[in-house]
Amino acid sequence: MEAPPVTVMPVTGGAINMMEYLLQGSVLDQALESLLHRLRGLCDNMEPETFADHEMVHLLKGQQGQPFLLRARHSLSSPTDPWHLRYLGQPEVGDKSRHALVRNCVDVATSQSLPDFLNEMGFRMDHEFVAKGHIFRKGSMKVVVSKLWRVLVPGNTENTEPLSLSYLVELSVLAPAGQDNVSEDMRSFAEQLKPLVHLEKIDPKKHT
Amino acid sequence: MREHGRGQREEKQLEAATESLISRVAHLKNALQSFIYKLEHEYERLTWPSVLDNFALLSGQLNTINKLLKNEKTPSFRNQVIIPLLLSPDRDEDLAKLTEQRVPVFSHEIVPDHLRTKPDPEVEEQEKQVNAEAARIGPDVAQKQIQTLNKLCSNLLEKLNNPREDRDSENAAMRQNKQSFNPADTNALVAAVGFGKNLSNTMQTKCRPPGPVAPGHPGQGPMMTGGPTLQQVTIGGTPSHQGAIGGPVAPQQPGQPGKMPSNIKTNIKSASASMHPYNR
Amino acid sequence: MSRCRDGIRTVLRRALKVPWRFNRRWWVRRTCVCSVCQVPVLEGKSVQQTVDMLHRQLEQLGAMKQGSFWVDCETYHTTGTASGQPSKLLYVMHNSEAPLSCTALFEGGPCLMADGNFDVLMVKLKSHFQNAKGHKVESRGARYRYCDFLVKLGTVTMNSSARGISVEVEYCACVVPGDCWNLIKEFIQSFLGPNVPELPSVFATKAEGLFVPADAVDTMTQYLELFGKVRKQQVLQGASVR
Amino acid sequence: MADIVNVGMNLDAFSQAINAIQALRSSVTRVFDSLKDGMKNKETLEVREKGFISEFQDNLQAVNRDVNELERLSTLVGRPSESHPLHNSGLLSLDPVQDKTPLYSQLLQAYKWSNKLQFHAGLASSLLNQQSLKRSANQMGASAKRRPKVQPSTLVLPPQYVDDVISRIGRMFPEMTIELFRPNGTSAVLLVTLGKVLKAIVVMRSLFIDRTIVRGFHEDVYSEDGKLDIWSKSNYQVFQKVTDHATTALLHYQLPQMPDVVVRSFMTWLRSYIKLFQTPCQRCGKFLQEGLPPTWRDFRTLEAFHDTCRQ
Repeated sequence: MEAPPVTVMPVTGGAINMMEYLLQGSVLDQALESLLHRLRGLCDNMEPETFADHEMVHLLKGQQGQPFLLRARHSLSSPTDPWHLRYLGQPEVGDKSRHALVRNCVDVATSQSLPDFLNEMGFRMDHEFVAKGHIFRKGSMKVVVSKLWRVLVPGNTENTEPLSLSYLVELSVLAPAGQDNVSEDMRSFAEQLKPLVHLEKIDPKKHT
Repeated sequence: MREHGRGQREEKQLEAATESLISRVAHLKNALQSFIYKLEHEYERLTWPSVLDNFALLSGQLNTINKLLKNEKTPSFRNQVIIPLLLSPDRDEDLAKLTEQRVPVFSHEIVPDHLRTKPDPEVEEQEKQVNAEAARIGPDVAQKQIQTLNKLCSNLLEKLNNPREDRDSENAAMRQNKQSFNPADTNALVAAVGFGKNLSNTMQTKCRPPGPVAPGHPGQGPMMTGGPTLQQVTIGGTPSHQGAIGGPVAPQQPGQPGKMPSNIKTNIKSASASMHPYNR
Repeated sequence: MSRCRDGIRTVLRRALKVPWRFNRRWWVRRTCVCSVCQVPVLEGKSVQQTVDMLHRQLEQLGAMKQGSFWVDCETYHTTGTASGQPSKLLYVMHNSEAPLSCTALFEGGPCLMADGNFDVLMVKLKSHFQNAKGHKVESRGARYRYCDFLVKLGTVTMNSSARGISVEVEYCACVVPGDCWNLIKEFIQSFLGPNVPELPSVFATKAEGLFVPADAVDTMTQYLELFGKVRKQQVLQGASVR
Repeated sequence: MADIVNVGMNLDAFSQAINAIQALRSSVTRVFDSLKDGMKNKETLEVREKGFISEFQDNLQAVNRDVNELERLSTLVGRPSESHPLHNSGLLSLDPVQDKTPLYSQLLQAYKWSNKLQFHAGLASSLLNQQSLKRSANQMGASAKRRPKVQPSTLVLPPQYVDDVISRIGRMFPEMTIELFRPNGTSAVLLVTLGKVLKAIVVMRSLFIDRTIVRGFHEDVYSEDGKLDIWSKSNYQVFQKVTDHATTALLHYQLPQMPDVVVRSFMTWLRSYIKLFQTPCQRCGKFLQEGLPPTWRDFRTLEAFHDTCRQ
């Protein structure tokens, strides 16, 4: 378990050390139906939930040249819903004993003034995209199958084109730091999706 | 004396046969009991193989009993006569104990059921009818009917078996030929959500994953006239998505300049922004 | 290279720890008109004595005490902004009326209502926004109800020394400041005497005018103004609260 | 006393008459029985018809005979005496065991109540017909002049007509939005939003206003299952008070013959709450009294008063 940072301030609400455990993969458009079918069978019985979200990634550049990155997301299908602001920490991929990528994660629900506010804080939008797809849950696990769309004209979420002919598949769990046993569950769940999808621990660094 | 001796020997044989029959039947009973218990109480954990095992055990025991009865040394039970000597409406503790409390009284009511050697008269009548029916049909007709039934059964079996083969072959084909995912797409998508590769308005590395090419960019390749042809070659030649090899990326324009004016502007900006975290 | 280039991945739409469906209107929880003002400490009296006197006045009026309240405000200032940019102050405020939410504001700038995780985010952001610990101001005190009015009488403290008295009057039945301001004024008069505050500038300066519904941010803005005044003020002699 | 003796002398005749009635009943039953059974199965159709008709005639004759007998006996029994105010039921008072069967006293009581009710109903109806516009006005004095009875037909107006009336009223007041719901059958429920001040739920029966409840502008009018919540009261004392006054207004504005006028005048009155928080009391000149703004609106002048400041 990580030692808490030295300068811990009294925090009035929220949990400090939440970690996101993540496995990623993709599925071709023509195999989407089979995957959804399988997920409907495997996951908790809930009404099928779809979403259409617009995500904007904001950067804050400091003097040390260490930009700080925040993600602001909002639903296109229900515009009155709160916005979702997310911070993601550095991923820990090196540890072979873990079956999933692990990283720090802070989720904040905010009012709709978020873009203006981030701008005032000094953040600038770096890129944006639209994600449309399906959400499934199994216990504390969450499976998101989504198609990514490139935004052609900045800010106009109507004018988009698909990024590829595949859907992104992500399996994630949010847990307090140190609960590595969740990655076991995730692995066994990922096994059940083979050979349709191979969910893996992907280090994004490798693809730059 | 000799007569007597033979009678004694027969009696002994009968006794021994009865003893062994009783013990075999007791075994069978125990096996049945335990099986029923399992079915009733452990059905959640009971696997099909273990059910089959139980059946095998039962049939084995039944077989031994049959063998025992057919054995030469076993006197014919059929020739033995049992006569109820005393019927009583009172409870007989010994009897109850012997029968595990199943038959507490040896009375008029139950004796006809327990000592019966023939089926009910109605059942007998029915059996007679069936036998008569069977006799009425000649052996040829019966043979024909048997054949028809066999044919039907084999047809049905074939029909049931075939789809399974089809399905199996289908699955196998899918496993071998049709991939349901594309690893290159996975990488492209992860890179896109991770740091906006191929998405951003400021970064135009425009390198495409080797997978399916997204529609909407017809202006790639031969349509290019003049302009940054060198980059064009790089794009075409780069086998993977590793487009940005070293240094801030120079503006690469896959489409005709007139087609995507917005991209040009942002490209220039990105070229100057050497601070950008995503460009080495 | 940078921490963000390492595998920052898309925001999963709703992380499981955040409520699966946010309450659609959680930040517009109450939309009543409210006025926050500072009450001068009486001549020759301490802060505590003045507060006690106000308590008596309210109780005489027939107001019922209903628990307590607190409002606090943390100050952050930007570090390492690019040269030429003035250092900005970011305030993060909490209110016991909405204990799971927080309000982040720039003075005169945009504001954001967020849930409690925003505090955690500010910890993560400490390399860019530093918490000015000495500037934490809070107001704590009793909460009174009188008919549809809600009165919160608080002692404003900074660095554990009492700096003044805040009075918040809320008229819960009405949402439009322009409608009920005179009514609120008359009510404040009835226990504060003649020194009645003017219409809060939050309402007066609203671009949409006086007749748009008030919201929770308006209350926090007023507290922020009050805290700002208190911060500049000298420590009152012999008025520290123990 | 003479009556009783008289009755006693006719007792024989009574028992005979009762017997005759029984005979008549059975003969009538026979008629219908034979009709029900229809024609008997005889050799030819003619024989069958003949047999049936003769049987039917016989039966009818028997009935005729019994009726004659009964008539004869009824003259013997004589008319019931009319000297007692309660006619024959007066005989109940002769029952010696009063304690066990207090029928007679109960009967008298019932008559008394019935008479009273009729008397009061008559008075009320004449008063109401005279004062049809103002039900709570306290002018007394009965008048013999009667108006034609109000037809209950106004209760069954077509929903389309109700919609029309409501939308016309909605157009009259721009600061008022009226939404019409029909959650159960044809009865309408109106959700009236008045500026940014209040919301009123008005439950209608046809065009009659049945019930109204007023809540704050920012209070929920829908219950958790998404239905219009017509029961729970407002959380705020001001609107509880306004609800009370609105209910009073419902009773005040009454004109059964012209229900649409009633709805219109009620809405006009309700509209005067647009300045609920802005108008000081017309009597004391203050905004607040007991922590409440002037919640009363005069029915005619629509002036604002505190509840305690009106007459």
